[in-house]
This record gives sequence, C-alpha cells and structure tokens, in this order.
Amino acid sequence: MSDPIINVELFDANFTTALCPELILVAGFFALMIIPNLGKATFRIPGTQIRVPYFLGGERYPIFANPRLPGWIATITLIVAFVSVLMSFDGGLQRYMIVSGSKELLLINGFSRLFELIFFGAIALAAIASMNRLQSFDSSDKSTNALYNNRRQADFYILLLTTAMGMAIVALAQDLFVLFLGLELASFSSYVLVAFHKESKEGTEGGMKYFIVGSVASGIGLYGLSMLYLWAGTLQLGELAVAFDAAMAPQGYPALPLIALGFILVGFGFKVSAAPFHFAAPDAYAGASSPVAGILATASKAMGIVGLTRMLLIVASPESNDDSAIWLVALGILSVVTMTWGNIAALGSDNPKRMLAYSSVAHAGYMLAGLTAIGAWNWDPELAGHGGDAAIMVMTAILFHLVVLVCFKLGAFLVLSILESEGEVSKMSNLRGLSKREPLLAVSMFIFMISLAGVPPMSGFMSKLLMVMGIVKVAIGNMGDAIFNGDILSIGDAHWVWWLALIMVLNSAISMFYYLRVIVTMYFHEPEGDRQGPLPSGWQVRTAIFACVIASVFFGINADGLIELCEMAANSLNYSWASQ
Amino acid sequence: MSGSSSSEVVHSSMAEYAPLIILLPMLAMPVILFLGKVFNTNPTWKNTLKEGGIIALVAMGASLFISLVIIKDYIGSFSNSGDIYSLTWLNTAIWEGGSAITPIKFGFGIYIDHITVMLLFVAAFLCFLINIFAIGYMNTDPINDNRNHRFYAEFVLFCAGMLGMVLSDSFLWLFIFWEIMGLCSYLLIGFYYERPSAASAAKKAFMTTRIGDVFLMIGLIMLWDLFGSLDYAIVFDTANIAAVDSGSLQMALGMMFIGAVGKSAQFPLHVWLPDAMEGPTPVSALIHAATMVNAGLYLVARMFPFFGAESMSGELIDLAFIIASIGGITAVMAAGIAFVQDDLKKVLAYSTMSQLGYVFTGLGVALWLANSLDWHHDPAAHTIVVVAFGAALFHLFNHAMAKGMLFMASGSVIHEVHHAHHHLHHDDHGDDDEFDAQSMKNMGGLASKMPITATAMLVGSASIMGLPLIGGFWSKEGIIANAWRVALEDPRFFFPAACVLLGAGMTGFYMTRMWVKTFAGKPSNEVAAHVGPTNSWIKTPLFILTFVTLSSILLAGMGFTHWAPDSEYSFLSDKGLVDGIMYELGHAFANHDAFFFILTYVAIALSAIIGPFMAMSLFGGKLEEGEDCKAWFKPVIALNNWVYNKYNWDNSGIATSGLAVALQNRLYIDKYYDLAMVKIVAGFSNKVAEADTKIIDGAVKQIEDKSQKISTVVRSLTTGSARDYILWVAIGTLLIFFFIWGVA
Amino acid sequence: MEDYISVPLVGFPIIASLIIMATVSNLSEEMREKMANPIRWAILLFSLGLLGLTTAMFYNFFGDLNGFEGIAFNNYEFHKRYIWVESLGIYWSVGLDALSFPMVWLTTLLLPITIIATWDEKNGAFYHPLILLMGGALIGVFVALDLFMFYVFWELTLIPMFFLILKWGGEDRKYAAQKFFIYTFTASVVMLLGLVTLYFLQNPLEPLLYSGTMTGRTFDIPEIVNYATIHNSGGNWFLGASMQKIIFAMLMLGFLVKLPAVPFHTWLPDAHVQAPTGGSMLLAGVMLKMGAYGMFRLPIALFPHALEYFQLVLMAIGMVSLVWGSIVCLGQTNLKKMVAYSSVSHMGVICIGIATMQPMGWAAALFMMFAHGIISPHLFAVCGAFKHHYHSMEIGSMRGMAKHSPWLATSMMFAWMASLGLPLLAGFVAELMVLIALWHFLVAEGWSVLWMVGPALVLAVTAAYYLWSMQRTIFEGGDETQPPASMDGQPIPDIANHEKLAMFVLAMLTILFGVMPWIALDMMNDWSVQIFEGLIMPILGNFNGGV
Amino acid sequence: MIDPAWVSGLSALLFIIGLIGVFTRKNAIIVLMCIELMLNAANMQFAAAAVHHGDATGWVYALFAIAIAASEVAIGLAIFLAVYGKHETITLDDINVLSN
Repeated sequence: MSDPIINVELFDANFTTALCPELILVAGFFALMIIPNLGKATFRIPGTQIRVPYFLGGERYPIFANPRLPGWIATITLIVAFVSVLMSFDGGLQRYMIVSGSKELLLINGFSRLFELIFFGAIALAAIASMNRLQSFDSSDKSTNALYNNRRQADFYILLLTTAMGMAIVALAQDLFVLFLGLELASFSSYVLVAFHKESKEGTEGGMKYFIVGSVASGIGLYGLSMLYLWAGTLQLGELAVAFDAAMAPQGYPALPLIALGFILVGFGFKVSAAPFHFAAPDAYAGASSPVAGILATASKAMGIVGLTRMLLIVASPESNDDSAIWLVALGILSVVTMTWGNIAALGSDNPKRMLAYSSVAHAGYMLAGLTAIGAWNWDPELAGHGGDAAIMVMTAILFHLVVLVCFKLGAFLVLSILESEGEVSKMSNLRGLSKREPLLAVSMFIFMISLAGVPPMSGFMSKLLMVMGIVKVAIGNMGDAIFNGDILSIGDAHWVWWLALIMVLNSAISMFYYLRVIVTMYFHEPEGDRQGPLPSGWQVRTAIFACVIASVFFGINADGLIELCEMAANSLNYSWASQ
Repeated sequence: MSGSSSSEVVHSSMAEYAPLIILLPMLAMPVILFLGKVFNTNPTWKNTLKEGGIIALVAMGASLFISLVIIKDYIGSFSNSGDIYSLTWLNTAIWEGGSAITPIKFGFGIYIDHITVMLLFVAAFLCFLINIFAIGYMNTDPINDNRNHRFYAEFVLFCAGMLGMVLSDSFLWLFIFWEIMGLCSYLLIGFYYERPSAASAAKKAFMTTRIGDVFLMIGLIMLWDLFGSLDYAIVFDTANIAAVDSGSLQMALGMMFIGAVGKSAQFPLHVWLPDAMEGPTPVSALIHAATMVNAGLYLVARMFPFFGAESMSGELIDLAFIIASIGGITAVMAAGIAFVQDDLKKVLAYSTMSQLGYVFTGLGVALWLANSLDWHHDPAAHTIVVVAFGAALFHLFNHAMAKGMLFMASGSVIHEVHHAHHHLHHDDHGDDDEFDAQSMKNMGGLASKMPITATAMLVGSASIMGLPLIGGFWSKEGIIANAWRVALEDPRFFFPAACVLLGAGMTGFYMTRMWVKTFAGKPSNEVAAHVGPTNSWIKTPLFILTFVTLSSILLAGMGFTHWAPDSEYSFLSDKGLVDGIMYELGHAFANHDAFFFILTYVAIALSAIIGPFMAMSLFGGKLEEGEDCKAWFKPVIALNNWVYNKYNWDNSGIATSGLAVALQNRLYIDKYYDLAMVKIVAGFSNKVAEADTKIIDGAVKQIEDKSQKISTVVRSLTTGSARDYILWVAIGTLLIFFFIWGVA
Repeated sequence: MEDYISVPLVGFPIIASLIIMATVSNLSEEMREKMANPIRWAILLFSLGLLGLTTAMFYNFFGDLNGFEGIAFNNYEFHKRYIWVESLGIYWSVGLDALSFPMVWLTTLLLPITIIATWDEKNGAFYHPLILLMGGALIGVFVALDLFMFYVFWELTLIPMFFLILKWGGEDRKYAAQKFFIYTFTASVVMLLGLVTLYFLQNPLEPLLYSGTMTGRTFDIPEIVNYATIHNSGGNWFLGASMQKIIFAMLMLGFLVKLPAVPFHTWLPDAHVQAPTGGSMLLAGVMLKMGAYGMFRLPIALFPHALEYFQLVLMAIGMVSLVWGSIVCLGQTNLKKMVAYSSVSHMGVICIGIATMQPMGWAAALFMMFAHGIISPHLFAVCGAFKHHYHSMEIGSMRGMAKHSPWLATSMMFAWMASLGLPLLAGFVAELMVLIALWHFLVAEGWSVLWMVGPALVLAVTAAYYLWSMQRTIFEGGDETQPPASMDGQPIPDIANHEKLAMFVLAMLTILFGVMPWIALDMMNDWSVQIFEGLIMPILGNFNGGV
Repeated sequence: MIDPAWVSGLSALLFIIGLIGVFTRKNAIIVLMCIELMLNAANMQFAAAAVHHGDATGWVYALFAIAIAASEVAIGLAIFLAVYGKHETITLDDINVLSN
C-alpha cells in the first residue's frame, strides 16, 4: 500500500478508471433497457409522411426479440464488471477516493474491491443460473401471455443489475448515508426479486414478509443514522470515528451514539440475518427462486457484513487500549445466539431451502463471532501482543469465508434451482435419488454440503479454520511469549472470545447432522414418485455449478492465493489496528 | 531379526535336535490337514495312510526316537542339562525411573533336566502309543469317516504342545504350549461337533482351564516382576531367589498353582474333566489321563527350586499346605463320585482326578519338606526330600502309564460294544441314541471275550489301586508315608494325610467295581454277549503298557524315586538292580520305623483288601456258564464270585441316601457353577449390555432426539406471521440496547 | 532422498480413485457392471504395488535403516516437506518413523486383502475405488507431519467410510453412517480447536522454522515437538501446567472417541454392525488405530507432564473400556456387534499400555495396534461371510457350521482364538507385554494391584463370549432347528474362494507375527526406547518410580 | 424558532408509534403506513439535526430519505397487490403458507 490514495472528484480524470466496474454496470443497465426494445419503430414527422426510424419499439428485430437476450446482456455485464474488478488488482491496486468537495463518498481499495468481486461474482452466477428459469416463448408468438413473459426477462435482469449496483455502492461508501442508499437500492431490488415469482403463493408471501421486516429493519437503521447524525453532525465515516473515539471512555458513554449504534446494528443485523432478525429469511428463501435465494444468502449477507464492518470497526472502532469495544458483549451474545439458533432450527427442517436459510443464519453467526473477536483485538496491553495482526487475521477469515460462501452456498442453491425446474422443491424428499438421476449433480451437492459443514479439504473447512484461528489468535494473543517468560496462564487467562471458537466448532459439529441428511437423501433413498431420470435444464446453470464446485475445492486445497488477497483487503481497511 | 541371531549351542549332542521333537509333530499338523482336505476320499489316503494316522505316527515315532536318545544321553551323563538353546523372542524395555532403561528380553530355548526327561518320556511314549491306538480306534468307526485327518492334525498339534511345554526353558513358553494344549483339547473334545453335549463339554473344558490360565498368567507376571525374567536358568538361580521377597514369591507361585489346579482338574476347577469324556476315547486317553493333566503337575514340580532354596526356608510352607490340601480334597471327592458312576469312562475320569490329587498331595508334601528341612546340608534330610519328591513324580509316571492303558482298554471295550450293538441292530442304525456304549450297565462278563483288554484293565486297575508290587503301589505308599511324616511335623497336614489314606481305600473300591462290572459277572444284555475281540492296532499299545506297568518294580528298584527328582543322583550308581529292588521291598514292607510300618499295612489293607472286598461283595459274580477265560482271570473271578455269594448285602439304603444322590450329582458343584454362569455372569452381562444401549448410547440418542425436539420448538417460533417477526426485531433491538448499556 | 510417499502412497490412490469414480458415474448401468471387473483388477494390482512399495521400504530398499530401527525421537525417514499454504505455515510434510510405518504397512496390506475378501461386492465399479480412496486417506493420516495435513486426512477418512456404510451397509445403515460421521466429527472439531490453540501458543517473538508469513507460527509437527521438548525440560511444563492439561485433554478427546474408549464408544457398534464387510475390515483394522496413533504422535510427544498427570484417568478409561467392552460382548446376541465390542475391549488394552508409561507398555500398545489390525479384519471378514451366506447376524441362527461350511467354521475358530489372545498368534504378545508392563508399573509405583483384576477378569470373559458364540455357530446344540430359517431351505454354501484366500492370508500373518513378533516388535520397541530416551526420561527423569 | 430537541422528541415519539404499529396492526397497508411513520421520524430527526448543526447535508439526507420512503411505498404496494392476487387477503396473520 505504498501508493497514496488519489482523490477523485466526480467526473474527474480518474473517474472512469476508478469506477470502471460500476460504470460498466450502469452501461449494462441502459443496454438492458434499450437493446431488447430495438425494433422497427418509426416516427412520422408530423404533417408529413416521412417516417424517421428511431428504433425503440415497434416490431422488434428478431435478434433483439430473443427472450434470452436480457439474460445474456446482464450476465455479460456482470462478468465484464467482475473481470474489470479483477484487472484492477493487476500490478498492485491503485486506491481512489471519490470525493465531493470535502465530503468523501466512495473509497476504492482492496477491501471494497474484494467485496465487489463477491457481489458481482455471486450475482453473475445467479444470472447465468436464472437464464433458463423464467418461462419464455418464441418471439414470434404474439400472444399477450408470451409477450408478457418475455418482457419479464428484462425486468428480472434489470433488478439483478440494480442489486449489484446497490451492493457495489455499499462496498465503496465512505459516508454512512451513501452506504444506506446503496443498501436500500440493493434491498428494494431484492424484495422484488424475491416476490418475482408472483404466480405462486409462496413467492408473493416470501416477498411480502421480506419486504415488511426488511423495511422495518432499515427504518430502524435509518433512524439510528439520524440519531448518529444528530449527535455528530456528520455521517462521514472518518469523522464519525474520530468523534466516537473522543466520546468514549474515559469521559463516559454518551447515550445518543450508543442508541444509534444499537439501531444500526439492527439494520445490518437483518441483512446478515442474525438472530432474532432472521425470521423473514427462511420464508424469503423458500419463496424466492433458488438463484435469488442464493444471492440473499451470499451477496446480500456480505453486504450486511460490509455495513457492520463500517459501523462497528470504523465508527465504533475498538481502539482503547485498556478495554474492548463497547459492543463486544452484545455482538458476542448475538453471534452465539445466531449460530446456535440457526443450527438448531436447521436440524429438523424438512425444506431444503429453509434448511439452507437456517444454515446461512448459522454462518452469519460464525462471521459475527469473528467480528466480535476483532472487537477484542486489544484486550490486554501485555497479553494481546500483536493484536493488530490477529484482527487482520480474523478479518481475513471473514473475507475468505464470504468469498468461498459464494462458491458453496450459492452452488447449493443452484443445484436446488435445477431441481426446481421439474417442480417445487419444498421437501427434503425431493432430493431423493439424485445420485442415481444425476450423479455429477449429486457429487456437486455433496461437495457443497461438506464444504458448508466444514469438512476438509473443502474451502468451507479452510474458512472455518481461518475463523477459528483468527479468534483463537485474538484470544491467545501474546500468551505464548508470556508463558515462556514464566507466567502461569490458563485458558481462563485468554480472552473469553476463545469460548466463541469452542461454541463455533461445536456448532459446526451440530450442523454436520443436517448437511449429512441432504447427502443421505441423495445417496441413500430411491427417487420418489414421478421424479425419475435425468433433470431437464440448460447447460448454463450446470456451468455455474461446475464453476462453484471447482472453486469450492480449489480454495480448500490451494487457499494460499485467496488468503493473501483477503489479507491484503483486510489490511486495506486501514484503521488503527490494521496499521500496527 | 533378533530371533535367529543369538543361537547358542551348549552341547554338541543329540540334545541339539531337541527342537525337532516339537517341530516334527507341529509341522505334521498342516501337512495332515492339507492332504486330508485334498485327498479326502482317496483310497490310498484312507486305507494305507489311515487318513493321516500314519503320518502322525511317523512324526510321533521320530519324536519318540529323539526323545529316547536324549533321555539315554541324559541318564548316561547328566551332562546335557540346562539350556540347550536360548533364542531371543521378544525384545523390550522397562523404565525404572531416572535416566536408565533396562532392556528386557524374552527368550525361547530348550531346557533339559531330570523333570524334563521324565515328563518327556511319559509324553512322547504315551503319545506314540495312543497314536497307534487311535488308528485302530478312529479309523474303524464309520462316524469318523472322512474327518479323521482333522483328528490326527489336532492330535499331533496337541502332542507338540505337550512336548514343547516339557522341553521349553522358561515359564513363558511353558505357558504358551500350555495354552496350545488347551486349544487342542478344546478342539478334540468338541471333535463330534454335531453333538450338543460335546460342544458344551469342549466349551466347559476350555473355559474352566482358562480361568486357571488367567491366574497362571498373572502368577507368571508376578514372577517376572520379581526376577525380571521367566527363564528357568535365571529364576532357579539361588542367588536370584535369595534376592526376592518370599511373600511376593508365595503369591506368585500360588497364582501359578491355580493354573495348575485348572489344568489338572483339581477341586474346585475339576468340573471339566468328566465332561471332557465327550471326546473320542484316544483323546480321553491322551489328554485327560496321560499328558495334559500332567501339565499342572509338571508346573508344580517345576516350582521345586523355589521351595528348595535355602533363602526361602520355611517361608513357603503355607503354599505347600494348600497344594497338598487341594490334592487331598480332590482325591477323596473324586473317588467318592467315582463310586456311583455307571459310565466306564467317567469312572476313569474321576479316578484320574483322584490320582492327580494324590500327586498334588505328594508334591505339596515334598515341597513342604524341601522348604522346611535343611536338606542342603543334612544328607538324611536330603534323602527324605528327594524321595518324597520322587514318590510324587513316580506316581505321576505310574498313573500316566496305567491310566493311558485303562483309557485305551476302555476305549477298546466301548468300541467293541458299540460294534456289537451296531451289528445286532443293523436295521435301525443311525438311531441308536438310546443305547449307551459307555455304560457299564450294558457290559459284564467281557473277560472271556476280550482277554488282552481285560488283562490290561486288570493290571491298570491294580496299579491305580496300589496293589502291592504293581505300578502305583510304590509311589502311592511313598506319598501316603510322606504325608504322614509331614503331618507329624506340621499338624495341618493331618488333613491331606488322612485324605490320601482314605482315598487309597476308596480307590480300591471303585476300581474293583469298575473291573468287576465290566469284565466279570454275566453279560447284562444281548449286546454285551456279542462283543468280539479287538484289532491289533488297539491291542499293541495295551500290550506294551501292561508290560510297562507290571515292570514298575524294576523302575522302583533302579531308584526312580532318587534319580528322577535329583540330577545329582547318578542312575544305578549306588546299587545294582537286584539290590535296589530288595532295598525298596525292605523299605516298603519292613520299615524300621514302627509308625511307617503300621501305616504301610493300613494303606495296603485299605486299598488292596477292604476296598476291593466291598466292591466285590456288591458287584461280583461269575461269568456266564460256558464262557471260558484266560487262566489268570480265573482266580480273580473266582474270588469275586466267592465274595459276592458270601458277603453280598443290600446297599440300596446307602445307594439312595442323600450322600449318594449328591455324589451322583457331582456334589452339585457343576450345578452351582452353571447357575452362577447363567444367573450371575449372564444376567450381569445382559444388564451391562442393556446399560450400554440404554444409558451410554441412550444419552447419545437423547441428544439426537432432544435436539430434534428443540429444533421443532425453535422453528415453531417462525410462525409465518410477519407481525411476529417484527416483534422479534423489536425484542432483539431491546436486547442489544440492554447489553450495550450493560457494558457501558 | 526421493519422495516415496507423497505421490505413490497418498496422492495417487486418492486421485486415481476419484478419477475412476467420476468416470464411472457417467457410464450407464450396463457399462458399470462391465467395467467393475477391470476396475477391480486394476485396483487390486495397484494396491499390491503399494504393498510392495511399503514392504520394500521395510526391507530397506530405499534407505539405509535397519527396518526403521535407530531413528531418534522426532526424526523421520523419507521426510519431505513442500510448501502448501505459506501464510499460515502449512506444509505438505510427510515422513515415516517406526510409529507410523507399521500402520502404513498395515494399511497397504489390508487394501488388497479387503478387496479380495469383498471381491464380488455389488456395485464394484464404485466400491473398490472407494476402498482405495479410503486407503489413501488413511495412509495420509499416518504419514502427515503437519498438523493441518494430519487433520485434513483425519477428516478425509470419514467420507469414504461414510459412503461405504451408507451405500453398502445393512438395514439400519442410514442411521449408523450418520452417527459415525457426526460423532467422530464432533470430537475431532474439539481436537481441532485444541490444535489451533496450541498453534497460537507458540511464542510469536521467536518464530519457529516453517512459520507462516501471516501468523508467525507453524503447523510443522517435528518443529513443534522439538520446541515442546525444549520447553518441557528442566521441570518446566511446556505452555504451563494448566494450559498443557487443557490442550492435552482436548486432543485426547478426539483420539479417545476415535479409539474408541468407553464411554465414547457407542458409534462403533452401530457403524460396525451396519458397515459392509470391507468397511468393517478397514474400520476396525486401521481406522480405530488412528486414535492410538494420534495419541502417540501429538499429546504424548508434546505433553509428557500432562500424560503423567492424567495417567490415572487414562488408566481408568482403558480399564473401563477393557472390562465394559468385554462384559457387553457377553451380553450380545449379534455376532458382529459382539466382535465390535471386542474391539472396544482391545482398544482398552492399548489405552492401558499407554497409561503404564513404560517402554514395554508403549511397544505393546503399538504391537497391539498392529496385531489387532491383522486380527480384527479377519474377525469381520468372517462376520461378513457369515452374513453373506446365512443372511443373518444373530448368534444361533446358524448352527453346525463345521458341517455345512467347514472353511468358514475353521476360519471363524481361528479368528476367534486369535482374538482371545491365544499364544503364538499375534494378539498374545501384545496382551502379555501390556500386562507385564502394567504389573510392573503398579508394583513400582505403589498403585493398588487391584487394577490387575480388570485384565484378569477380561481374559476369562473374553474366552467366555468367544466360546459361547462358537458353541452356537460352529457346533450344534440347543433347541433351534437347523439349517437356519433364514435360508429358506436353500442349500447351505461354504465361503467362496476369494474369501478363503483373504482369510487364509490373514491367518498366516496372524501366525507369522505371533511366532515371529520381532519382525514388527523390534522397530516398535526401538521407537519406544527412543521416545523414552529422547523425550520422557529427560523430562520426567525425576519420576519417582523404580524399585 | 423551535428548539431542535422538541423536533427530535417528536420524531422519537413518531418512531415508537410506528414501531409499535408495525407489530400490532394486521393490515399490510397499515403496517406500511407505520413503516412510513418510522422513516418520517428519521426524516424529522435529520432535519432537526441539520438545524442543530447548521449543516446542509442533513437536509440532503432528509430529501433522500423521502425518496427512499416513496420508492418503498411503491414497491410495497406492488408486492401487496401481487400478494392479494394470490392470497386474496392482505391481513398479515392470514398469510402464512410459509412457516417453521
């Protein structure tokens, strides 16, 4: 990180370079609006018979009338955006700060870029997987139904792109309100995406519940922001951090920012589906189509983590030397409750999508445990030692987890999405005999499941290991040195977040049960009823699944590169602990 | 590869080939098994090779030959004593704390001394003879068709085990071969696997001896811990013995003795032996008379150096007393049970137990003497100890020979009775369950039909009873005399001494009863009347053993009781044969010590007069009219008839008394053992198994079950109503406030 | 030195079997049936090659050691280290010593035997590759010299075994497979946390060799052991007493569950009863030994003080496993369950051997691992054949086996006798040495000799349940009619030739190692002496034992 | 000029009314209105804070928040319509096909 941050005003020289992926998204967005509408529309100059073609509307050209076209446009857009993010890493990442006057708006650094990778990657995979899902008709079919359905293709992908856009803004935002805007953009899009399947009771109901609870949560969050603003007079992250630090001990704890902190925690807590804010999530996942549920479980969760990171680690940053972050106990309890609740609830769940939803609640708990550990990074001046390293390690673990979560969690949803193409997937028994019907699909699901459970050598294991290592590193800190200098220390002398690690590994053992149930259902039971033979579906979604499988295994076996990337991103958070 | 490297040849003599004695039969086993499997119904295999019998015989013959040469060498020079081979078998190490590790090795080797030599002869000789007998017995019985190779394979392995046990140079290898014998006896008793009774007898035999073996193993471990080795050369070293604590040593030896009790079927681990008669008769002869049961005796005899060590003087007498008492109890108890047995082989089985009891008493007495007397320095004491020990060993020898012969003879009888029955009931063969060829109730008057067998039986019985001048007389008198000798010193010994004296009379009764019921009197049924003579495979060993038993006076005259226990004593060096015999006769019948003089005649009166008289008066009778028998039976049968006619009395009162019923039920010991097994052991184990499923696994299942239930409860909170979800959000918000405020 | 381990012993079996399975899964049913035979042969030949390789290693083909003797503590033969995850200090680090080599050899031995014994297992195109995969994973556990790698392979073994049980198991296989997986997984995640805590307790100020760039600590076992040894010496406790005990306990939990020791054993009977023959053979033969192996490799090597501290506990656990396991055996009516509990009992012997803290006890424990690894597959092969031919596992459902199936009866009797510790068969030496070491320990340390009651009882009880079961299978007896009802009057077959071959080889090996135990025991003894000289004596030298 | 604290207090009141409303009312439209109340409470707070700090950004925040609220209503109503189409009710308690 030797290069300084370049400040970029709006539409400045470096603006397009800095925001290249976002601009690509915008371009894709417009392309999606325009291209499917290109047709032989003409405009008659009033009073004349001259018809000037203006191409938007009319009888559309066959090539643009293809109902699959929007899918391709969105996919290509997302992939290009993804690649452009990836390319920005090439030869050392140049950091940019988009500013407007004295206000910092967006920061482009390793951290935000990595999240963009997660978002774009996940949504691109979902876009690919959705391509054959929505009903489509030959473009020559002129019936209302056909037209209507073909138009919906574009709607769906536009919403995907806006989701991506909103998430990208969240990742980049340096102002809490900008972050909130991005969050809302992504949220609104996802509400609609969840409810997109409006021909079914479940789809609409899921969408509605997700919408209501989500709105309440973001209302609470917004109110929290307003209180924070009332207290500090700014929502700029940097300024807030300074103000917060100054206001905390030893002067005592002012009420306003603490209330605000609580409210904002709720807002983001809903996004990561932390208990008890997770209730709508299972319903939403069950109601939504599988790729959308996959987005909610991965990208949306990552977005929530970005919010939490910004709020907890930057604004309410745990800097004081003699004490831990103010939110430590609250978040610790939240994480334990979340992971345990998620796992226990998933144990008996018979709906695979709800099961995955609860499992994603549990995963949220693991990440919250990681965040809690960061909160404790400097818990004891002597024992914590190089706590900054530990905090970076935990952050690395969280980032790693989010990245690989896209591989296996989304992958699992994509497998379900193939199954959905033959009918509803609301029972575990719908998975029966998958190993006979589609051996490779079953193997993929198997890999996703054991990866979710954290069985080596899958990436899920690596991510859990990193998380445990990070937490333990925080908890143990420099004790090794102290012990060898003669101090008699026990595990009780380590920070209590060590117990979070224990609870976490025990939880992952509990989770084994329901992941195994999926595997058993696929491999043990015979196919049920009329669900026989290979599944119908296009090659696109299979490609996406294949990519997920490869990544799930690859990042487990050869994690080094990704760890370094995540470490770099974690470092680039650039706060007090990271600078040590 | 430590095993083969450190071979060390002590002497260049025939003794070097001693391992072959074990190896030949051991290698014969797979050969027989394999060939038998492959050529199962091949005529050459069946008729010429006797389904492996000949191969076994060759192996046993070779073993016997090498054994005899070694014995000759040994007796000739005594030079080949001690370790012949000493190989390392296991290398390991012990840490005694501190910074040193003691390497430990367990070796294997051949060890030859006087006890080895004697047992070696008994084992090799009897195994060989019984092999001959088995060919005659097994191969003529259609029930064994096509599976005799299994018999011979197990048989030779058994012999290898016995020979190995005798020859090995450490208690460890003694134990190893001991266990191999246990396995073979299990297999052989269960040879007729299709009979439930055989299966359960085999199990019982293995199980009972196993209990003893466990103690033996623990005893050996204790012994190892005292000496750091189990090699005879080390543990018998007087300096080493002097270094150990006598109490611990006594514990160790006591534990080992329990092993011997199991193997030699002494009270209270005797229950297996009578049941073991389920095996084919050669097996009974081999295992349960001639060899295996001697293993226990051998083990106790091997303990002699501990008792004899000066440093232990007077310290181990309690154990000696226990040994003698166990022997005494068994001698009387088994004899009592033998009174009421109708099964020919069962009588012999109890007789075996009883006689082994004698040997144990004799050993106990000898060990007591060795432990108490200053025999290292006092020549008179030395003689007493040696002779006492020698008497026990001599009884072992006599009993083995006689009992082997008796079993073979009984086998011959059973065989022929069975054939006769088969012949008579040709039509309904295959359904002859009702007929018991072993029951003496189905015999009688066979003396005329089977002269050789009857003779052998007569001589054997006489030897066991201790009729003067024949076989067991010499040794039994010695045991009784020495028991009383010790009893005068140590009053506790009145108990075993009284037991063996009483037992002498009882032996006279039941052995006579057996012979008389089988061979004298009238045939009790049609079958017995049609019994024919046996074949020559069976007769040959009977003939040889009859001779050996009869000639035991020669052995006595050669000073068996002196040289057998004492390697210092040079064979035939003191006196000539005739002098020796005269000395022994004088010693036996004209003892200078009045006490022993009287004792001798009391014993003779009990065993040779009162006991047989009682038996004859109850079970006597003459042969069927017109039946002729060999001249030497005539006086016996005549006497028998005379006593019967003159003194017959009604014993039904006694026969139905509680004691008799108890004896018939083996004093209920088996019953209570069974009860203990079924009620306590099986019941307890079922309870434990249940606890394992219900409690330990139940806890796991509870976790599974409860977690599912909790899951249902937790999921039921997701009611489906959006309002509830929002309520939870509100609650969560409050909780977050609570915890943040709580910290702040 | 060339790398003889990574690719041939670990990598190739795993990758080859994965490729085979992936290929086969795309074939039609008929093609799978057709391919089953060539795949079987290929895998058999390959596993024989592995056996050849390890045997050549033993016979010193590649090195200059005398059968793995003379390797100082914490030194390894064929040691190779490749960087894996640099940031965390993870290396692909493999090596062999006399602790791991017998286990590796055993694994390579059992692979072909298992394949032969279950030659005609259904769906062979998957089954046999899965066995090979299992073998590769097991070898990986034993050769790993990196905590991470060790843990990865440790868990990896679960997957093929899970599928073996799930796809080829008995009636209740679904439950058993899941229980097996979850139970052992739960224990091993606790172990993982212990390992991670241990990892971070390394002094970050003086990083060890092979430390990660990000963490400044290493997963390298030899380095950590070396480090621990240094810090354990001089009366100090590596990591301090309290911490050492806690981490010791956490690691031991994982290993004791795998072993398994009472009261953590209940997954084993279920898994065994439901597992297919091949699965049971590998499970009992090698997988259980992972527990004992792990104990030696990690907690014992790292925390001798804690071992001494927990000696009583370990002894008690071993004793309870031994006694409880065998008494439960006596109450079983299911043949395979009985054999499974007998494994629990035997593993108790290992535990006791370790608890004696004597080179003899440790060598005996190692030899027990090895001997049980030969005998228990035999037991399970017999059980499998029994089930296969008589469609029942209940003791008493088939009687007079000696008549109907003499081969199986003979084999069963042999296996049973071997398992009950008959002298001159492999199991005896280990039992004897453990008992001697135990007694010596009790006497020298002044513990009550009543501890000896347990083993004594078990020696008798073991005989009782084996004899009892033999009476009701091999012999005839009792009231039940026979042949068994489950046969529906079908002619009663004897075992097939391939089963005979497998059992025969196992029997011969049982005899070989019973009569000539030194082949394996010498290196094990050498190893225990080395670890005592290199580790235990310097650290616990003031151990107030001795006479 | 009104003290911003009063405005703040009012907004808190509004927020609490909204929050209680969302989980007590059954009709989705009313719940939506309650959500609007909550958002408006935030708006007021932003406005009050902008006055308090004399910072124009607060006004901007408030404006954006209004826009957010508007789009939220639009999306909400659209979803409710779709719900009504399938469930023929918008009473929240009656819409629970998905639960557990």
